[in-house]
Amino acid sequence: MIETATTWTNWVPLAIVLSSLLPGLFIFTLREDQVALRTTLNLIGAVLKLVLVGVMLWGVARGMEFRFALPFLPNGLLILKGDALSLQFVTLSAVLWLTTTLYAIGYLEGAPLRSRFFGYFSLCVSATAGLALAGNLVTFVLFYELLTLATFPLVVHRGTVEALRAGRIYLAYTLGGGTLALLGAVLLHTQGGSPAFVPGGYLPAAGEDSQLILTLAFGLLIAGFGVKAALFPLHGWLPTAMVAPAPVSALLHAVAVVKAGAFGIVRVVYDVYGVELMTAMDLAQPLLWLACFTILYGSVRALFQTDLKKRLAFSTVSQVSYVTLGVALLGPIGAVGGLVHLVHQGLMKVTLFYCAGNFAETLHIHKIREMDGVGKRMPLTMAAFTVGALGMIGVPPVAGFISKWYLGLGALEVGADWVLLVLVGSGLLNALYFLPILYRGWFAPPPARWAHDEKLGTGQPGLGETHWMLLWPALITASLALLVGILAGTDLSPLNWAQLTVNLEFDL
Amino acid sequence: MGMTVITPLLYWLSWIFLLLSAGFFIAGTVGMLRFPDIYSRLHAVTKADTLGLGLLVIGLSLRADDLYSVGIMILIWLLVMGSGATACQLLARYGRESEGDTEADDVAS
Amino acid sequence: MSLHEWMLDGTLGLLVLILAVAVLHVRSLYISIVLFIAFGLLLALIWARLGAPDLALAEAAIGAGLTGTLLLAAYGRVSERRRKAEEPLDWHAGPALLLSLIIAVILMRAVWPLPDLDSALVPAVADQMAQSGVGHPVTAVLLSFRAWDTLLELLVLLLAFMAVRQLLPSLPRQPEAWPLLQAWSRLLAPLSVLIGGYLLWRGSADPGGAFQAGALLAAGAILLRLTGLLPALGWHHFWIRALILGGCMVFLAIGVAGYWLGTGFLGYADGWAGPLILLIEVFATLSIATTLTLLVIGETREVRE
Amino acid sequence: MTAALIALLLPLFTALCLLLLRSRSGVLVIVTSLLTLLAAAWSLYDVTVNGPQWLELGDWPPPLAIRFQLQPITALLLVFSAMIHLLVAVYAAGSQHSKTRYTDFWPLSCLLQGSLNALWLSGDLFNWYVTLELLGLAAVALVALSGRKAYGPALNYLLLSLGASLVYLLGVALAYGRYGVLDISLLGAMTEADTTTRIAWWLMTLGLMLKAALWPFHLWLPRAHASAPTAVSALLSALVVKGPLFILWRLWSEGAPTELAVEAGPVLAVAGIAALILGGWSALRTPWLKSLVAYSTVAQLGYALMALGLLMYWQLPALDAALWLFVLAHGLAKASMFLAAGELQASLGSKRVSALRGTTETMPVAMFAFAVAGGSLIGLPPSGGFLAKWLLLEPMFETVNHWPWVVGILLGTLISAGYVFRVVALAFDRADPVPPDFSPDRFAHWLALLPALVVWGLALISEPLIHWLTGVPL
Amino acid sequence: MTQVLFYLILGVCLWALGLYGLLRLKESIRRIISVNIMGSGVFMVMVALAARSEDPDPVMHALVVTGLVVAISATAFALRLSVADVQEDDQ
Repeated sequence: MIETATTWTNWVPLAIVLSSLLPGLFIFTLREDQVALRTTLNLIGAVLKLVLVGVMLWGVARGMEFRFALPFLPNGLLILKGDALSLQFVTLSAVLWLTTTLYAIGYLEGAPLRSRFFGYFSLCVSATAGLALAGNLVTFVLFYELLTLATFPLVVHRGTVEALRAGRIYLAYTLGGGTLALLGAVLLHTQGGSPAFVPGGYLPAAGEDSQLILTLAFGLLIAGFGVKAALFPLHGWLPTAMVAPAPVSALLHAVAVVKAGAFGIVRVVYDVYGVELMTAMDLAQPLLWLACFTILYGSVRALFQTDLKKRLAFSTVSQVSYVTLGVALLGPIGAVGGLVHLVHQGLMKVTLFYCAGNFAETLHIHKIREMDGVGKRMPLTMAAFTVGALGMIGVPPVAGFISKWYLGLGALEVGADWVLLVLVGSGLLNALYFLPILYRGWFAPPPARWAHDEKLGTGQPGLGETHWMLLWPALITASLALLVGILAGTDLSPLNWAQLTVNLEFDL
Repeated sequence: MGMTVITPLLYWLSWIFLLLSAGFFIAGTVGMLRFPDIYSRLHAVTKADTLGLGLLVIGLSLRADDLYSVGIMILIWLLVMGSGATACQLLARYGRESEGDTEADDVAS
Repeated sequence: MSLHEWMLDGTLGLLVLILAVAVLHVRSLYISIVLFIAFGLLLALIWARLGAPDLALAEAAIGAGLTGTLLLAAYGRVSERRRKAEEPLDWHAGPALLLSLIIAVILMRAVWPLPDLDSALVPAVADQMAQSGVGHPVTAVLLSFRAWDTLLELLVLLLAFMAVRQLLPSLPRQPEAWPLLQAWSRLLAPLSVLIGGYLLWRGSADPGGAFQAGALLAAGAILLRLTGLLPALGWHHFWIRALILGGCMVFLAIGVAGYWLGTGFLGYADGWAGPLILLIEVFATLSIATTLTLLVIGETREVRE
Repeated sequence: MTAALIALLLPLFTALCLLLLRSRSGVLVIVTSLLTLLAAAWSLYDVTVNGPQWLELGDWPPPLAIRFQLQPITALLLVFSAMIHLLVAVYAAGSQHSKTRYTDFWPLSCLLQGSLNALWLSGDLFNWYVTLELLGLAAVALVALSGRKAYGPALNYLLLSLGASLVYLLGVALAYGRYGVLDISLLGAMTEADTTTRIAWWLMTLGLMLKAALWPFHLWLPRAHASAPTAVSALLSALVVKGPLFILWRLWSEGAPTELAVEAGPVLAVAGIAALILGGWSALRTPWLKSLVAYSTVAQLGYALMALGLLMYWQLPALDAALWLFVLAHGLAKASMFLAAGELQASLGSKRVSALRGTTETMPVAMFAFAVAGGSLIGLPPSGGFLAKWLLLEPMFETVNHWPWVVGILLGTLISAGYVFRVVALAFDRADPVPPDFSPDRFAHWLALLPALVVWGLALISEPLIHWLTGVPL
Repeated sequence: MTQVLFYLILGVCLWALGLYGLLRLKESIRRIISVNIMGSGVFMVMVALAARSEDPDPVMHALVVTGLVVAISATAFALRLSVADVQEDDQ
């Protein structure tokens, strides 16, 4: 069954996936009132996963090989492998899962059906971890579809009519996408089986007859993953899925779903087709145009949103396309920009959602016009929100600036100058829809008395402005975003890690 | 048995009987179709057909090569006669009851 | 084919076809049932004409006799309202008629080349007859060569009976039997047992066998039961259950014993074929007789608990 | 071969003993079906070790005798039907809501399993006719168990099934008339494509399609399955409709000449796609829960029919694995779905799908079973359904001009996703959940979940499974 | 046009008639009768096939006997089912 001598390194990837799956399944069986047990289980799972990821980081740096394989389909194995690219994504999801779990515990205090919520929550994260560690296209599609199944109950968690409508739309998009991705995977499988991902792509050179099939497969895969990466025509589900509770939208937008789509596109471009084949068949051009159009379209739509979470949703639509943009440039520097943005956007966007959740929970603020003078009442949350927002716009020293900088350089290096214009334009648009919020938050006069003030913490501005479990995650991720920006040069930063991966991809 | 020796005579004799039996069968059927009520029809069917069958048995036994099959045919004839009579009685009784005759005279008490 | 053979076959065939069409198209249900019984009897004649005495026996006993009784019994229970609202097949059912005509023509084309072909099984049966332990080829096929079919068929009969057990047939008013009928049935019953036994015994050498004998015995039993001479045969009596299940059980036991002794599943040891087949036939006949009787006239008390 | 024979005869003996002793104890049936499962597993091991085996009944030479044939696929089907029968027997004995406890369900279900095992093993055309009759009668008797409301649909099912058997029998008669042999493998060597053979094969195919409720002849299935008791509809959907499909496969892959098979392939494949789409469409629109599940059977059989059609059209034995994986995965998933649906319907006391609002709160396990089984029907990885769909898709991509079949599968997947998630989404609705009438039966819910989990685990044992189905080691 | 062919065609016609009746009729007892007619059609085809060789083919006869028993049991069940279906309406 499992070939080669099974050293402990073979079991680590499986352990990472199981570290959130097993607690999740156990949590399903817990009764509602077993809060302490559930919280400890959640936290143990999160910390364990973080430790295992640390071990793998340390191991890969030492050059050890982490590979777990299981026979699944005729010459299509189920492979979980820890390579440079997957580690970036799995580290991000491990860190953010810890903070989001903390946040969700605080957010859902006293809410019904928490066992079910946390059960599906951990299933969703194990699907993301599996997706990140997937060693070949078959495993990737498998975890891609499992992710859909795990996130659907979260989106419809509240059970209201709009939640169900959003759930149905979400399903229609993601199941359709999943089937397209499956068809693409089968198409490629018939070409040469499903060998493991190889930096630089494993597909043979495009012969005459297989030209059509490879392009068709590329189109199917990009369409399939594009649904979750919210590329232009397929992004419809993202704004409607805002009906879900805050931790879910944070999870969806920053940690799991959207990143899965973008990561899928990165895998397909780099590890399935490889840069030479892409340039030979010049598949990247349409992808580049689509990414640019989505960036602009997302920002423009965000402008017109009055609801805070809807605006953040459309900003995600545009931000994720940066990753696709970086990848589609096919240049090494652009690739670094795209990969590193994968991490940066995750940190910044999750901070923004935490803060939006805090505002909604403590002061019942949903609309942007209700945010006048919130800085006075909740200064720390507003500060975190500002860091996230500035990062989004691309203001140094927050992380966002670095990825945009590298994307710009990448565009110049490849000679696609018009992409620079798009980047600048989108930066402007980001400013147009984030700055008014910041202005309202800090400088607008606060209302005489807040309509509803839940007084979760001590009710006084400062460390007790809201429930500590809601405040601290926002602060942690905001500071992380700042640290990553400032310490970009050191070798521990995601930028360096992205550079390392790209060196492998382009074998510089 | 001696039957096969004088076949031409018996052969023609059996033809006569067979034709007679066919005639009686046809008479019975015509009677059943034409007669007005159930009793006369029953009468026609049972009487004519049993006689026709008897003649048929005689005709065939003249041709039969051994006594064994003649014996079987006679047993069949007896059986048909018995069941024909019983069936005729039953149908007549059913006819009488469905007409709603009041005095059920000869029913066993 | 000589002329007079043509006349016989022609009349038989035409009669059967006309009867079949009449059965489907006549207005009243009662007349269509009666015509169907006549159709069954004519079929028996045709089987005899085509050189299949076993089938003629079976068709007359089972096809015309028992099916006719079942139909009349069902007709008797069908409520007045249903009988009034009979609507025959309307003649002008254009498209469906056309479709079945087309199907018939297609099938005729398929059937056309068949008469001058022959079957590989006929010589195979001939040269295997010696070991089959039975004289009559049809019985040999039924109980030696294709014994598994016969066993499954006994199971089908048993299954039909078990299925009928689930339904709740009502209790029709049992008419008080008329003395002359009782006298006649007292005469007929032993006769049917005698002829049934004869058919069963001769089955190994001449046309006859378990099914025909079983049907005859069932007819005798039904007559006795209807005229009240036989008490209700309840399913709760162990011997009734033993009788009904006996056929299948013995057959299976002998089959398994054959496999265990090494002569193959449902195979008989060389010396033992004749007596074993007779044993199976006896039990099968009793089982078929009881099952058919209870199928035709079994009432709620008898059929269920 | 002995093990397969034990697996065949054990249920028959149990049924006879149950009737003789007039006992209605479920435990006896559960024990014997467990033994049958062990015997079937042993026969599977036996056939994997020393290859296919034949058993001439009564040791008569081949053209005369009926031959039992034990192939890996037959042994696998023996195991599959024994497993489903064991599961349904345990459900019928254990569940509070099962109405079949004090009826003849026990001997009838044993007879059903016996006749199905006889069908898997046999290779003789007329023997298949008798086993089909046995199967049909047992199925109708089981449907009629649930009282008066089932008599109408049961009678309609019986009459159509009898008609179909006679259509099949005429085909057999023509085939026998033309070739003089009844054994399918002997026929395979002799058949050549002339009008009589073509008509005979098409008659047999039409008869079997009606009995297997394949697309154009499926109208009797929803009414019969919806009115049957839960345990029975699970048995019917998972097992009974598969018997005729097995014969259809043997007829066309073994018996028919290649020209005939290539000519008939596309017709069956198109019927498969039509079944997928139309069956799915009526499942989407029906208001009743059980007829939704029944229509989904019609739709899922479309997949198998399509696999069969393409198998014949491209003469590609690799598609056998796809066909039989669909059948196995559908059987397990449908058994779990029907048990779950039956439990939901019995606890909520209403037949309608709209009554399922909020069941994820009131009956989470039953709804989870329904959703997981639905997942396999859609073909989400890593379920058995996904594996089968993958194997079906693979040969389709050899050349680009096979794209219509791929579009068919795509539509089929989306529609099946439609009717499964129609129910699942409803279950998450917490606006005004319908409270269950009385305490839901925990044991039956977990039992319904079991086959669903098995079908999802099917993919993990895919290597031996595919080896058994195609005989080629992975 | 030999005797066998004549009966083969007759059998096919009966079969088609029975099928036509089964699909067209609505009243259950008539549908059961048409199924029986269809069955006798098939049996006639089989018996005619058996009569091709001078001593008739025993396998076919055995099959028809089996078919007859199957037909009678199915008819008995169908009739009881149709009666039970109707009767319950009245009470």
